[in-house]
Amino acid sequence: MTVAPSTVTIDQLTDWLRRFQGLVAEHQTELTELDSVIGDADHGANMARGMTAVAAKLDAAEGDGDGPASVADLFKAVGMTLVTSVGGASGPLYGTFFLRFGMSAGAVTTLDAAGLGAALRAGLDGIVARGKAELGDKTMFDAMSPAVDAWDVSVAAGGSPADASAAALAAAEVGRDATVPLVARKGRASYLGERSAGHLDPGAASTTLLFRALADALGG
Amino acid sequence: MTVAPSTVTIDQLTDWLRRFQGLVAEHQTELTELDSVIGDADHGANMARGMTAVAAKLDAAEGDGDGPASVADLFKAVGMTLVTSVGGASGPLYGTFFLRFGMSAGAVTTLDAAGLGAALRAGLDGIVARGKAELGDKTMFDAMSPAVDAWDVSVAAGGSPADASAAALAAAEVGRDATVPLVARKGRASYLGERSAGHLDPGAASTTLLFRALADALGG
Amino acid sequence: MKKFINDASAVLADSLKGVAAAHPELRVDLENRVIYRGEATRPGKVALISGGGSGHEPLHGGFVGTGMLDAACAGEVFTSPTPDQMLAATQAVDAGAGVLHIVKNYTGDVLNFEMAAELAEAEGVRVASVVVNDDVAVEDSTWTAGRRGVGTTVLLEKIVGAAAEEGYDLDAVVELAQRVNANGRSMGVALTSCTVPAAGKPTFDLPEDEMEVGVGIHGEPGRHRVPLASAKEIAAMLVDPIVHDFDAGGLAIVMLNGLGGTPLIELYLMYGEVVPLLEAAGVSIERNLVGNYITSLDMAGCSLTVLKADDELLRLWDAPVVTPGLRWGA
Amino acid sequence: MKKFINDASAVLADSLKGVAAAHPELRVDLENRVIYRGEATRPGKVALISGGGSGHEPLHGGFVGTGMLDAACAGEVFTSPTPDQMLAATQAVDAGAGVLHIVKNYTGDVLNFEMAAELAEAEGVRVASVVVNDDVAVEDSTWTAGRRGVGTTVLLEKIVGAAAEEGYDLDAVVELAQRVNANGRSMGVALTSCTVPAAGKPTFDLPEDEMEVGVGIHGEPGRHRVPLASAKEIAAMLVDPIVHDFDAGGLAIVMLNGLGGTPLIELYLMYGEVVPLLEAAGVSIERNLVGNYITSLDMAGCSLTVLKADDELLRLWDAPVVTPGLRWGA
Ligand SMILES: Nc1ncnc2c1ncn2[C@@H]1O[C@H](COP(=O)(O)OP(=O)(O)O)[C@@H](O)[C@H]1O
Ligand SMILES: Nc1ncnc2c1ncn2[C@@H]1O[C@H](COP(=O)(O)OP(=O)(O)O)[C@@H](O)[C@H]1O
Ligand SMILES: [Mg+2]
Ligand SMILES: [Mg+2]
Ligand SMILES: [Mg+2]
Ligand SMILES: [Mg+2]
Repeated sequence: MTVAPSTVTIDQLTDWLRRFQGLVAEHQTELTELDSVIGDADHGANMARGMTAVAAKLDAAEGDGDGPASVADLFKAVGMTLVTSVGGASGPLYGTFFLRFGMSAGAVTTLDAAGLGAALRAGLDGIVARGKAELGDKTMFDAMSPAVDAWDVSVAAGGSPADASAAALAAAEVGRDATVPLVARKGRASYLGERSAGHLDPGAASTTLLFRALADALGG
Repeated sequence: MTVAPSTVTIDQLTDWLRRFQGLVAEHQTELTELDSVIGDADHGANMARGMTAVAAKLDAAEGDGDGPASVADLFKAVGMTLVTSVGGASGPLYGTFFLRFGMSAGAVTTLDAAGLGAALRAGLDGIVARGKAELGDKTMFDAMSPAVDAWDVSVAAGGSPADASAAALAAAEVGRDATVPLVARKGRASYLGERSAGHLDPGAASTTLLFRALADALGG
Repeated sequence: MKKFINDASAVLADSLKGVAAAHPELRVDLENRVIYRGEATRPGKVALISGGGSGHEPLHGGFVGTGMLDAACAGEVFTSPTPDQMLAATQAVDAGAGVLHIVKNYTGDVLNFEMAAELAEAEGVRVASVVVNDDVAVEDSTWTAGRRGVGTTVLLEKIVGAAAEEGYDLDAVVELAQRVNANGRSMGVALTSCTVPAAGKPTFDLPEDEMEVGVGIHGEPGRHRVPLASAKEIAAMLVDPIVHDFDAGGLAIVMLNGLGGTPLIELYLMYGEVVPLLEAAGVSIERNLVGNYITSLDMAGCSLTVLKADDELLRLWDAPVVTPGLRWGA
Repeated sequence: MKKFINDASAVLADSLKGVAAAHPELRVDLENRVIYRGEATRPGKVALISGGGSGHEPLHGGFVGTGMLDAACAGEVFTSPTPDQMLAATQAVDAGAGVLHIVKNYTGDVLNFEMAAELAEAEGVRVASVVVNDDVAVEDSTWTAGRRGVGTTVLLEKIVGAAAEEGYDLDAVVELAQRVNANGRSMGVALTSCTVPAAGKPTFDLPEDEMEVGVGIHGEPGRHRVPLASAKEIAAMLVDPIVHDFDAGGLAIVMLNGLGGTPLIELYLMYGEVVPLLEAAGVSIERNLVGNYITSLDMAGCSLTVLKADDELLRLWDAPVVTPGLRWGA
C-alpha cells in the first residue's frame, strides 16, 4: 500500500482546471438542457466559453515557458478570465470563487489538505458574499457547501487530499441531487415558483463537475 | 319523356347564384388549399366572402318583398357586390363577369339558351378585357372558355339550357384538369415558374363550381 | 395556428381598431378600412395613396403621415383592397392637384386599382398610377404577370412622399415614382412559411434543413428550395441576383428587411453580411434601413432591396417623415 | 434551428458588425462589445449606460443616442455582459457628472454591474445604479431573486435619458429612475418558445393548443401553462395581474411589446384589446408604443407595460430622441 501524498502541487491544481474544462466541454449540452428547463438555456455555453478561455490562458502561459509563479497568481488569472469572459450569474460567481481561492492560498506553490480546504471555503464564502444563497435555495451552493464541509471532515479525520476530494465529490453529488425537489429561491429558476420543483439545478451540476475534476486530479 | 324548358327564368338564375354560394362554402378549404400550393392561400376565403355577401344581398332583397326587376339589375348587384367585397384578382374578375353578364342579358326576366350563352360569353370577354388571360395561361379562363364554347355548340345543335349547362360543366371540368401540367403565365402562380406545373389552378376550380351550380340550377 | 386573434375572419377589422387606438394622430375609417393622416391634404399638394392586402405591416398603413402617404387602403390578409375603398380614399385626399396610386404589381392589386382609377376619373379626380415591380426572383417576367412589387415600395413611398410634400406636381411625382421603381431591385428568402389566419395552417411545409429562395411577401413558395445555408451564403443568394440584374454600382439606398418572424439580431447579422458583397459590386451605400418594413405575416425570412440613388433621391430620403413606421427630422 | 447565422458561437460578434455598418452615427467597439453614441458625452451631462444579454434587440444598443443611452454593453445571447465591458463603457462616457447604470433585475446582470461599479468607483468615477424589477408575473418575490426587469426598462431609458439630456444631476437622475421603476408594471405571454442559437433547439416545447402565461424575456417558461386563448382573453391575462398589483388609475404610458416572432398586425390587434380593459381600470393612456422593443429572440408572444405618468414624465417622454429604435422630435 502506497501512502497518498499529503501535499497538492501547483501542477495538480493546473490539472484540476484542465480536467474541469474537459468535463464542462463533455457535459456542455447536458448543462444547457438543465438550464432550458428552469432557466434560459445558456449554462453549458457560459461555462464552456469561460473554461475554454481559461485553458487558452494556461496554454499561453505554458507556451511562454513560465508557468504561474504561485497558486495565488494562477487562480487570480483564472478568476479574472471567468469574470471577463462568462457574464451571466455563473461568471461572477465562479470568478469570485477562484479569486478568493487564490487569495486564501497565497504566494505558495503547494498546499496541504487543510490549506486547500481553507481555499475552497474562502471560494465558497465568496460565492455567498456575491450571491447571498442559502442552503436549499436550489443553486450551485447546494452542491458546493456540503462538498467543502465533507472536505473538512475528511481532513480532520486524517484524510489525504485524495481522500478529501473523494468525500467532497460524493457530497457534491448528494447535494446536487437534493436540488431536484426544491422550489428555487435564487437565480432565474425562482421566477418559475412551484414549476421549478422536480428539476436539477444546472449550477449544482457544474459545481459537481468541478469536484469530480478535483477528485480526478488528486486521485480521489 | 318531358321536353326540357327552353327558357331560363330569373328565379332559376337566382337559384344558380345560391347554389354557387353553397358550393363555394362547401369547397372553401379545398380552394384555399389549391391556392396554398401555387398562390397565397386565400382563394377559398375570397370566394366565400364574396358569395356570402351576394347571398346576403339576395336575402335582403327577398326580405323586402321585391326581387330584382330584371336580369340586368340582378347581375349588376351581384357584380358590384363581388367587386366591393372580394378584392384580390378574383374580385374584379368574377365581378366583371357578372356585370357584363347582366349588361348582355338586359332588362328581361327570362333568357333563352342563346341569350344565356351570349351573356356567358360577354362575361367571359369581360374577364379577358380585365385580366388578358389566354388559353393555357393556367387561370380560370382555361375552365370558363371551353365551358362557354361547349354551351354554344350544344345550343347550336338544338340543346336545351339543361343540355347546354351539362355540356358546359363537362367542358369546364376538362379545362380545369388540363391546368394541372401547365406552367402559369398569369396570376401569382406565374411567380413560381416551372414550380407551378403539376398543380391545379384554384380559379379554374372555382369556375368549375360556377358551371356545376348552373347545371344543378337548370337540371343539366 | 398560434396567433393573437379572436376570429380568423375578423383579424383585419380587429387590428385596425388597435391602429386607431395607438395612433390618435391618424384617422382610421374602420368602415372603409382606410387609414388617413389626421389633417386634410394641404391645398395644391399631390396626394399619395397606396394599399394592398394586409399582413405586410407596417406597410402601408404605417407609412401614412407627413412626408409619406396621405392614405392607405387595407385589404383582407394577402388580398387586394377593393375599388370602392380606393375610390373613397382617392376622393377624400384629393386637394386639387391629383392623386398618385402606388400599386404593387399583383394581378389583384392592379385590377382593383385600375377600376378605382376609372371610377375616380369619372368623378373628376386626376389620378395617376405607378406599378412597383422590383422583385428579381421573378425571372421569366415577359410573358407572365411580371415581377412582384416588394421592398422598393417602401423606399418609393418615402421618396415620392417627400417630393409631394415639397410641391412636385403630379407629372413630376409620376416621373419620379417611375424612376425610383426603375432603379430598385429586391430579392427575398424564407426560412419558414407564414400562416394565413383564414387558412389556419402554414401555406407550405419546409423541412428543418431547407429554405426557400426567391420568395415574395405572400407566403408563396419561392423559385427554388435549397438546403439551409449560412448567413454568408444566403447573403450571396440575395446580392447576386440583384447585381446581375442591373448595374448596381454607384450611390444607393439599401434596405435589409425582415419578413415578420425574424428578430432584429439576425437582420443586423444579415446586413453585416450583405454590405461587403454590395461594396464589392461597386455599390456605395449612402443610406440604409434594417428592420421589419414590408412583411409577410409571421414568416421567418428577409429581403434585400437596392435602390440606385442620386442627389435628388438622397435629399428626398433625408426630408422629414412622421409616420408610425418611419420617422425622422421632426 | 432556422436562423440567419454563420456559427452559433459568433452570433453576437457578427450581429454587432451589422449594427456598426447600419449605424455610422454610432460608434461600435467590436472588441469590448459596447455601442456608443457617435459624439462624446457633453461635459457636465450625467451619462447613462445599460446592457444585458443579447437577443432583446432593439434593447439596449438600439436605444443609444441623443435623449437616451450613452452606451450599451452587449452580452452573449441571454447572458449578462461582463464587468470589464461595463467598466470600459463607464470610463468612456463619464463626463464628470457621474454615470447611471440601468440594470435589469437578473442575478447575472446585478452581479456583473455590481463588480463593474466597484471597479469604476475605484477608478474615481461616480456611479449610481437603478435595478428595474417590474414583472408582475413573478409573484413570490420577497424571498427570491425578486421580480425580473422587463418592459419598463425601455420607458425608463427614454425618460431618464431625456432628463440627463436636460441637465438633471446624478441624484436627480437616480431619483427619477427609481420613480419610473416604482411606477411601472409588466406582464408577458408566449405562444412559442424561442431558440437560443447555442442551444440549437427551442428552450421549451409548447403544444399547438397551449400557451405560457407570465414569461420573461429569456425564453424561460412562464408561471402557468394554459390552453391557447383568444386575443380578448389574453388581453385580460395581461391587464388583470397589472391592475391588481398596483393602483393603475390615472395618466399612463402604455407599451404593447412584441417578443420577436409576432408580427405587427397581431400586436395592433392585441393593443386594441387591452385598451378598453385598461380604460375600465381607470387608466388614461396618454402615450403608447406598439411594436418590438424588448424581445426574446424569435419568441412569438407579447408583453404589456403600464407606466403611471405625471406631467414631468410626459414632458420627458415627448422630448427629442434619436436612436435606431426610438426616434422623434429631431
Ligand atoms: N444568487 C446565487 N447564488 C449562487 N448561485 C446562483 C445564484 N443565482 C444563480 N446561481 C446559479 O447560477 C446558475 C445559472 O448560471 P447561468 O445559467 O450560467 O447564468 P444565468 O442564470 O445568468 O443564465 C444556477 O443554476 C444557479 O446554480
Ligand atoms: N390575369 C388573369 N386572368 C384570369 N384569371 C386570373 C388572372 N390572374 C389570376 N387569375 C385567377 O385568379 C385566381 C386567384 O384568385 P385569388 O386567389 O382569389 O386572388 P389572388 O391571386 O389575388 O390571391 C387564380 O387561380 C387564377 O385562376
Ligand atoms: Mg442560464
Ligand atoms: Mg390567392
Ligand atoms: Mg390574395
Ligand atoms: Mg443567462
